[in-house]
Amino acid sequence: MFKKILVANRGEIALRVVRACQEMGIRTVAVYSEADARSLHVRYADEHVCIGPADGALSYRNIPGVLSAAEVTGADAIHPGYGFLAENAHFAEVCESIGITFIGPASDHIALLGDKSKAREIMLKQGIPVLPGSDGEIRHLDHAIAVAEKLGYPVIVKASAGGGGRGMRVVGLEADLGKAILAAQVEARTMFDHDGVYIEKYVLDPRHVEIQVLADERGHAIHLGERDCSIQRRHQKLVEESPSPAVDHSLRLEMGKVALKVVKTVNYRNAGTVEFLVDHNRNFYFMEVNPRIQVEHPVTEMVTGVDLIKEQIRVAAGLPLRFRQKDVRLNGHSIQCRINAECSETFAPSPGMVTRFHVPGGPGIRVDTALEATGHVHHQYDSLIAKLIAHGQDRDEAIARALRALDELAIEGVKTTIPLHRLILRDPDFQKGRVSTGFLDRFLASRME
Amino acid sequence: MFKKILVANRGEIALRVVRACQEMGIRTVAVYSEADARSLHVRYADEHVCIGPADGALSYRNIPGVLSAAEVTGADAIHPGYGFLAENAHFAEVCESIGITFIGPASDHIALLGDKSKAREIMLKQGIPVLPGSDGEIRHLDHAIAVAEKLGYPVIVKASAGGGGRGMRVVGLEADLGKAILAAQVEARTMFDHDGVYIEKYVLDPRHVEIQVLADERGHAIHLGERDCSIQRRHQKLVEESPSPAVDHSLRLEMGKVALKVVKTVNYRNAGTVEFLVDHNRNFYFMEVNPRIQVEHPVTEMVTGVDLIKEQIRVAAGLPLRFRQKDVRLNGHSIQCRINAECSETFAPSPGMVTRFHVPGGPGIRVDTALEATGHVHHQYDSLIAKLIAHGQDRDEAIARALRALDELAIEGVKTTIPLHRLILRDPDFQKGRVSTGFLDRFLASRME
Amino acid sequence: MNGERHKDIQELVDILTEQNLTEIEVERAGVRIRVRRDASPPSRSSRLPASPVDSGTNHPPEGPVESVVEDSSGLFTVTSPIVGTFYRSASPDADPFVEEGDVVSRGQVLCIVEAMKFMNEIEAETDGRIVQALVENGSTVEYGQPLFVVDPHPVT
Amino acid sequence: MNGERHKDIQELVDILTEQNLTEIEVERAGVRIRVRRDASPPSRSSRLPASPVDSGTNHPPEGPVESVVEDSSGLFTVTSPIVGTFYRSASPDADPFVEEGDVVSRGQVLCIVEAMKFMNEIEAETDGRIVQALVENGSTVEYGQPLFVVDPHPVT
Repeated sequence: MFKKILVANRGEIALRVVRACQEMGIRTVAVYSEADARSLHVRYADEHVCIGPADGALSYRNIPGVLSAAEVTGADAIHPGYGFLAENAHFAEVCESIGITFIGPASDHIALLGDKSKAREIMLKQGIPVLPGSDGEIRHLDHAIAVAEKLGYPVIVKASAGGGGRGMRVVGLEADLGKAILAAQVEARTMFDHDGVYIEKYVLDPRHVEIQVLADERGHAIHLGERDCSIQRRHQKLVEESPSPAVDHSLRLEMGKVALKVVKTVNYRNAGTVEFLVDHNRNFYFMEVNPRIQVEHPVTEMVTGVDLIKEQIRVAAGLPLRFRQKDVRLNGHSIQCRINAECSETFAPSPGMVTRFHVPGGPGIRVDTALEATGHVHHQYDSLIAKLIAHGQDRDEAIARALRALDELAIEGVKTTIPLHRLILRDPDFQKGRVSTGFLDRFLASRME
Repeated sequence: MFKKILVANRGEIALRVVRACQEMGIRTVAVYSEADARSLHVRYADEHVCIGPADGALSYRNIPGVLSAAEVTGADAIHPGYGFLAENAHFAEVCESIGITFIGPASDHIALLGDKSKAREIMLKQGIPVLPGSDGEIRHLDHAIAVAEKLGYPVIVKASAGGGGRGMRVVGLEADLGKAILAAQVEARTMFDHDGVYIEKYVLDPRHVEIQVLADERGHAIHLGERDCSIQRRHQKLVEESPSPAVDHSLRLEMGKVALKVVKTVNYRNAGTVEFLVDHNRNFYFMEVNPRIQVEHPVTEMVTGVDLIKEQIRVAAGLPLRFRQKDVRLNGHSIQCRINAECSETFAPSPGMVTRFHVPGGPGIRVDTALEATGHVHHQYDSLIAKLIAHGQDRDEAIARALRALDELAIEGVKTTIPLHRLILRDPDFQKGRVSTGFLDRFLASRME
Repeated sequence: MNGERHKDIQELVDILTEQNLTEIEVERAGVRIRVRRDASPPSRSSRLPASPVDSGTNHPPEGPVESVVEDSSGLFTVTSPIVGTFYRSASPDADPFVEEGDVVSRGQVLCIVEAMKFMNEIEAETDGRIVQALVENGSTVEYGQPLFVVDPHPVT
Repeated sequence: MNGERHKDIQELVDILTEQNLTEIEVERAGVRIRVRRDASPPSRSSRLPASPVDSGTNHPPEGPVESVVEDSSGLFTVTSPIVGTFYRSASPDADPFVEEGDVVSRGQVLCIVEAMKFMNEIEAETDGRIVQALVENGSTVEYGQPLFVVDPHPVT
């Protein structure tokens, strides 16, 4: 097992990793930017090294800085969390080359899975259900027009290197296709330095359902059920839950089987998420693999009892998985609300000084946050400031507990999405589990009227 | 179901009940003393009524005050929590007589089980294993001497009306017997207004293991496994866990069967706890029934997923239990640390103003507290200010999480037992599960050296 | 700065905290000490009851109250010693025990608070004049709730 | 400001911080001291790392630092732009690049910080005299850690 793990992240996920290490008896090194000098992840870690100024590009994304910190502190592994360097294949490769374990998949897996178009092709060949679309990247407009015509509109143009909703355009008419491709290419070139795009059939109002997988170095892989992340705004998830109200036991078996086939196809290891779209007829389509721990991982932890960060560390250290598929049992239901420092109406970020912070407690409530009674929300970083996770014997109890806890959660000084979460969780359609990726837009539009 | 429940308590248990009611959609009425005007249980409740001054005898134990508050607010049930009026048979009887549901057992059960000597006799007749002892109360010294001689020293003298370690004396020699009986009688008369005592064989260094039971009005009863509460100081529990490291599946089956027999013998209803002593040879002896929810109930909730307060309310409303014995599954392990506002060395109470309060979060951690970032710990009330409950896949993980969370838990302004909890949970004997009711005294003595 | 001064300030800070003040200024023998705190007092939860209590018991809980309180103006407040229903007269048809402006003497019944079917007579604890009756007939009152304002030294 | 006064203020600041105040004013014998803070800085955790870092990287994190910082005394501090190992000379046998008291000119190499096998030469950003060398040879330095104090206007 590792002696010392450097946590190359900040905020709640850095704290999450530090906590897991403490519980495993592994020493931790926090790296931090000058803006985070007093952050909890720094104070809770055994050691801490300042690696740069507030700008994340010069600190948390600063590869030489992170690696120097690992070197001078003698860390033997690095946990990247999510975001920042988590899906940077180059970083993972440098770690491998200097003998520091990158806690995640191998660098070539990150590179492979980062190319969405290529990953889609590989899965297609293996008989994994994917949405009908172009055969690889679009070569020219005529090619695109031909593909789209065959698929039937609407179609979606996607950047091969995209992610998180960036570099995507839905096209309803042939006349708009050229413009959409150009826009997606410009966005992809700017953000991902690669402007290849591909086209897929656009599914109207699907659910976003993803399967959590875990694979060890020996090729043993299991899945831990699904998460329903259909409550999204501009592809940013806001509420996640497990199990999905739309997935029953037989569909779970089927999707789990396909997810494990995806894992096997690329010989994936460590924790990962296989994302699917599920349509109204219970058809599901492979979208992509997220080769990292995800923001919404706690809902899976709550229903399975498995500590995913600890399993990531164990697997990265070469240990075999401790359980088999049949040992995985889903108990009850869990819902996570992402509390962002944003105006709950305009979604404008709301950085600033927190003047009061009271977290709820009691049965079935878990809060993952790096905030304190007095603390700053910095404008340089992601607006996620707390994850409120509720668990109950069933979905109704989980919702009731989440609502009760949202009422108790008090954050003053910055605006938050708490009011919006309250409204969503009280919405009759949400309460009946009738949600899709279009839910939130419709919900917000109906509130504007 | 009830429309409105009055919570006749304060602090964390009042908050616990308010939360359960909110999750069930039941309105709540908080009663409070003047000292608690700004307490969380008051602010979180739908309605609140001041019923007296800080002195608990004039407020939370003030039966006319509590009942007037129920009357003027139109509450149809009262939850007594633990302590204060929870085991007051007269209060339960008055509630019954005026048509307000007392959420707990019937008043005659409280009265019956409050008489420890009589309860012991009844169980003995039903073949429930009890410790050998006197046949009813001691009539005179010669009687006591004869009983003790037959049992063999050491013996323990107990007040029939006693509880919580009051009115008990261990006697090692015949010469000390008379003095011990007198002392126990004086204590019992002062505290319980009844000076009857009885004698039992004294078990050296046993474990305190108790079985949580739930019974509905139709006589259907289940048990929810055991709690090990052997870490005690002067009969005050400090650390509790479930399952017990000393109880395996077969012993659990056996003890559960006996606990349900106890329930059936007195036709008990609602939630209750059957307390046993377990000796080194896995023999177990009935001690008493606690006819109320207990401070340590969360560890049972963590491993069973059952919300005991909600079940109390459901059963009191006449609803049948929702599950059978075979539906009860124990998942993982849970440990609770009672954080008291006391010096962790002298155990002197430490009331005062809390100047900083930071609660831990993350996976497997639950905190039940009515404290806030700024709040008072009042000298008039119990020193319990927070319950830190950890859950893990196994006992080791539960301990590791509890320790991690104890390090994060920050309470400034008053002294707390946090340092002591850290030491106990790091103790090698504790970590191996080798504990008994003598553990803490030996542990404290060894630290004094 | 000497320990004496430190102790002085600590005392002021304690007072500030206990009394929930924002500023104290003390000047003495050429020494002036001012202590200020801007932080708002422990604010109420953002989750105060959404709807006021139907039964009227929901006046917000404030600091402790005494059964009889003298305020800075020299007036006394008679407060309820119990929770119950407040009546200004012995029966629906009867006249109120007292009206505003009435002069009362110690021991005189001012009102009744009914709790658990018991009629509790609330008596004046001092001679004086009723300046104000604070509670409507038939309302619910809590422990410590002000019922009447009494001027013990009325200008006659 | 003399040391005495400084101590006084430090004490006031400590009280301010501890008690989370915004302002303290003390006047005595013609001296008036007022200490004010408009927004309380987030207090440190009571749970600072139990044992200091073995590698010496554990100087407590303070507020932001610039690569070159001018303090109120007119002196400059040269800080490390990267995380790494600090060397005062080009090789173990060589003389230090600079000694305390040396006059240096802008662009002159002051030390090396090795990171990931790269030797990063840290140069003087201004002419001046080395007042103090703050870090031991071979120590680990973090981003922003002060390395040298430089007087840009030495009295010659």
